Amino acid sequence: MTTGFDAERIRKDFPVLSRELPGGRPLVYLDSANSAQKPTRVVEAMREHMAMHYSNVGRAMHALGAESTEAYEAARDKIAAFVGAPSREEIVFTKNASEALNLVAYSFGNRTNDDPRFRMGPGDEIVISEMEHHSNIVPWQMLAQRTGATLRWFGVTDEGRLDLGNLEELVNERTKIVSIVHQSNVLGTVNPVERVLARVRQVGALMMLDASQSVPHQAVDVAALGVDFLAFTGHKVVGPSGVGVLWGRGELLDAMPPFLGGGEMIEAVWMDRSTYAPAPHKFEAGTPPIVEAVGLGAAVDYLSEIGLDAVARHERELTAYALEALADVPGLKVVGPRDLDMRGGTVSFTLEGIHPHDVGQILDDEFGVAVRVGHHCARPLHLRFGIPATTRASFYLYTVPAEIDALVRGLHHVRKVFA
Amino acid sequence: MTTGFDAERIRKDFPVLSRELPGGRPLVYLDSANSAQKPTRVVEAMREHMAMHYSNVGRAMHALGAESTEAYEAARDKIAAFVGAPSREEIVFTKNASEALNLVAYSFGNRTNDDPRFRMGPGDEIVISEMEHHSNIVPWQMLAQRTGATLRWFGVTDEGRLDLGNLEELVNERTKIVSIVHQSNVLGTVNPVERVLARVRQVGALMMLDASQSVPHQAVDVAALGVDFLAFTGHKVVGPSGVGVLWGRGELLDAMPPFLGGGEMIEAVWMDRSTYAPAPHKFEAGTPPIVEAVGLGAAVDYLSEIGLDAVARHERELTAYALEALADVPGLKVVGPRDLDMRGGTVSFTLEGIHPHDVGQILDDEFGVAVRVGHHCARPLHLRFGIPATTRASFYLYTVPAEIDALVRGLHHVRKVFA
Amino acid sequence: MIAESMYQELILEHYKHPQGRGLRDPYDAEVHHVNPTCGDEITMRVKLGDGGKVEDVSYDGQGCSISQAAASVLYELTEGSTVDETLAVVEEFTRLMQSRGQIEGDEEVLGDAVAFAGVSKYPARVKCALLAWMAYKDAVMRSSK
Amino acid sequence: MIAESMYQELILEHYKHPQGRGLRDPYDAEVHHVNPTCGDEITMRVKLGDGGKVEDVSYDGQGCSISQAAASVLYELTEGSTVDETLAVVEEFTRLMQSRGQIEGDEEVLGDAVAFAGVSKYPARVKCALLAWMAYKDAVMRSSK
Ligand SMILES: Cc1ncc(COP(=O)(O)O)c(C=O)c1O
Ligand SMILES: Cc1ncc(COP(=O)(O)O)c(C=O)c1O
Repeated sequence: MTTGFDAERIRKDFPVLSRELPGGRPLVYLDSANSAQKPTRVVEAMREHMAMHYSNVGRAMHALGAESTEAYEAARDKIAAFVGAPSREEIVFTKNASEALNLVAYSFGNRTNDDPRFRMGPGDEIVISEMEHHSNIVPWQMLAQRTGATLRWFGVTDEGRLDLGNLEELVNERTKIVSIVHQSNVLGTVNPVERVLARVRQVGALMMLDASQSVPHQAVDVAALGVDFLAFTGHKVVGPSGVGVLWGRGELLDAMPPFLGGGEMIEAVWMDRSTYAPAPHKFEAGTPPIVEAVGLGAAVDYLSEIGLDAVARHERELTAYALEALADVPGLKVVGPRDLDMRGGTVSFTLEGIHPHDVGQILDDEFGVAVRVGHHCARPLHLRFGIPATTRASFYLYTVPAEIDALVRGLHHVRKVFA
Repeated sequence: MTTGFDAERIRKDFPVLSRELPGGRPLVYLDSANSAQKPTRVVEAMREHMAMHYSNVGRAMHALGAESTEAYEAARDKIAAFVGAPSREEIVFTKNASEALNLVAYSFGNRTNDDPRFRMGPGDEIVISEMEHHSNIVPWQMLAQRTGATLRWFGVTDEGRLDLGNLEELVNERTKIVSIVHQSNVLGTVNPVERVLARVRQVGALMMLDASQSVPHQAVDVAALGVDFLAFTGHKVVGPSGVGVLWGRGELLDAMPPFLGGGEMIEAVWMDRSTYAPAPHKFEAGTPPIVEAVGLGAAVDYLSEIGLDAVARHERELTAYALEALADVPGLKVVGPRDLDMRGGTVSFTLEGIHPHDVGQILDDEFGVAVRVGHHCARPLHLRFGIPATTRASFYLYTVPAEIDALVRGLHHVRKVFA
Repeated sequence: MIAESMYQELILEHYKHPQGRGLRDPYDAEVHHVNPTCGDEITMRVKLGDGGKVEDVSYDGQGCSISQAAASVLYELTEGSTVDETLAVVEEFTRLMQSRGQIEGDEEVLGDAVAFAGVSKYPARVKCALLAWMAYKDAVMRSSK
Repeated sequence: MIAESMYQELILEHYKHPQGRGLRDPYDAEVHHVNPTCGDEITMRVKLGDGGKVEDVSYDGQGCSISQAAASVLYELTEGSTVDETLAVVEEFTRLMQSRGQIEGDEEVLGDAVAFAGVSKYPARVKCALLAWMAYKDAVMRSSK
């Protein structure tokens, strides 16, 4: 199989991919949905900034301060362009996607804020889905508990699709916000944003997308999507850890109360009260992830040059190849869509009678194949399918078919061990 | 003047210090209280980890996952040892000091938690001081506004010391928490923790220290200090941006509600409820600042090898030298202690008739001297002294007396320009 | 080829043919332990007799070969022993598991459980091996005899 | 020696000898603007007359040489002008300030204010230069004549 995409050349940009693991094993990294590897360009951008141009941003007026501020704010420009944000002021740097989701959740039911869109109390409803990552479940559970609001959720069909059967009933006049995942980190399913959004607009609620697994793998344009908030995380888009992004509509960011208080998010402070800076700074308390934003900027530059459409095509071919190859492993059952329609390059499965932990351990120990095993921070989804855990293989721009072959070989061996 | 400390050798560890600024200016970096420069060791530890050992932590069971988890958790061990934490489980990685302060503030008045120590409502009092950084003011203001509690504060004396004149009245039976800065980022003042803490214990309140400016400059031992919470930030201890630390007493961390919800902070999740992991993970939602923690670990290793006591001695000599040299500049007035007793190497001042912005700009443009000008995120303190802004020079282990000479020369020139 | 040290034949045997599995009456205490990071679960019942004898340990659970085999090995070790004897074994087993591959474990004390020595090199799996053993310790504590 | 381009003699002159400073009556609108990042403040009053004339601009404030000199230069430019004329100057001045040193500014339109061209290279100082000018624009908007 050839994907018409020079993944071999791309692999050279990621030094770890040519590493040998202890015991002389090669590295077969099929865990990019967990976190992506970093190209040299990102690593070097950070190294260079830290070694030669570093200083705090915003508050410093000297030469290094100007260099650092310019690099940090230039990263904001790059991210804004990358996700099609109408304004750079709509890009808030957080520490990860989880903080972005919590930031929005904490905006509701704050008694110091009287914007009706962000009121939350008994009788109000929050809608998520059964296929959410814990980071898009727990913040809303905590919000419901703090405010007395009701948390509700979309079910998931046997095929691993969002169950929209009760859309009209579920999203109703009481709904304040709907927050769902754009692409599932377990099933690979890409959700039909448009259909849900149409209903959200009918009832006058807000809509947030957890795009942690879509922004790395397809061209995402927030304006075209039309939602109100979108979160993603740096480390999954070949960027560094320690940085995430919240995009929000400007008028909503303006209407929201601040979340974390501190330096840089204020306009003026007296002992007994403060006024706040306009977004995005209102939501960036304290020293931001400066070097990390610079790294993230380099990451989206890198991805943009290759082109997200090309990445998506490559992953689609890999997924087709993988679904076919895995179908040949006896006892293997894919959890999630088995066709390529509206799905990304993440394939989770069970192997009859063998616990995923044992699968993962043997794949790693004997073949250097790195997959993720467990519930992948989506325990409710696994409960839905009545399984405690799955084994997940996930692909990215640097994945090659030979790695899928190695996975399949490994799985055959695993079956032998436990026969 | 010689400090008996090989700062020249240390300077070689910081590549930026031998950089030439545009226009051929040398760099005279006197802005370490804002953010410290990074030694090669830190930069390289991060580069090496990102390029060759990176993966997500905790959840991954493969070889890279084990390497990354081990490096991340080893950083926790290093930080715990560095600040004398009785247990590594008491070290929570945050994104910066501001998040650590907000985390504690958000623990109060959460209606899902019924521990009486963290109840907060009308009639309850929070005590801070007039010399706090905005990051130790705004979170408490927001808490008071959310809960109806009262925010109160220690005054500051004309000499720039904490005014303990009304300690008994200010800290009383209604007080739930006292949160003050250990070393002021403007005045350089080191506060008498023991005296305040004794009163805090009498009334059964909790005490938090903002140690953002002390941990970089003196040996800090949380057990010896005896407080309940302590926050500091990575980028000021020659570590990277994007990581901070909250230390808290184990039993308090256990009693606190979670702050950010998401992956990694849970024990088990159902759609309608969750149970949470024990601290520190309870407070580390989502993918943590992995590479940043690794960098911070390298930073405290570096500082420990040099020795914080040696660093403190060096800074003390620099401060003595600076206070004397600055006294010769006509019209210059130091804001803060003019003696060396209980003060660190941060010297803020005004220059009669000349706005700090103009001072800073000319120092930078003509001499490459990087100082900070403005209110340094401590506007209330400046209001207290009736000044809108100051110029601040701050020293660190890599500062040499010649840099203070350059500052003084620069100040004489500034006076000439505005004569 | 590192795995061989972990998936010992004896562990695979216990996994494929677990001893004493299934919840039985009567019992003095029942506990349910979960390893939240991987979802492994165990329900364990303990029935103590006179003179500190362990009369029955019964369990049910789901999880990986390590966690399930560990329960089976534990069952065999408790058969016909006293509480004090078994707690000494639990202690030695815990020490072995937390050794990060640094110690071999005392076969005199551990018996078959020494086969888990290889697991201690894998921090992520140590909890699997300990799940049943910690549940047992907990259950014994709660059986106030 | 970069500073020379910023601290023009003319700017220093206006700073040392501000024109039109001090708040005066009568006025149609008064605004108070603050630059939160540096604490520079300005209070500005505007009195408009018939035919769109600017009758008086009075101000008081504190801040750096750039912000104070900018207010003084603004005062001079508004003397005897119409609202429309001055707003055109404000627009050109804003354009110059946001140019990051890329344009020189139209001296025909700007008059003395062209001396601030060097400031545009310093993003942190652009707000200082604009403070009084933005306050003026705001005050004019509020004087609904
Ligand atoms: C005394 C003090 N507290 C808190 C902070 C906030 O630290 P950070 O900006 O890293 O959150 C700082 C530094 O800016 C500080 O000097
Ligand atoms: C779908 C989804 N949402 C949210 C997250 C959380 O991202 P982070 O851990 O960077 O906060 C992840 C990744 O872990 C994810 O896959």
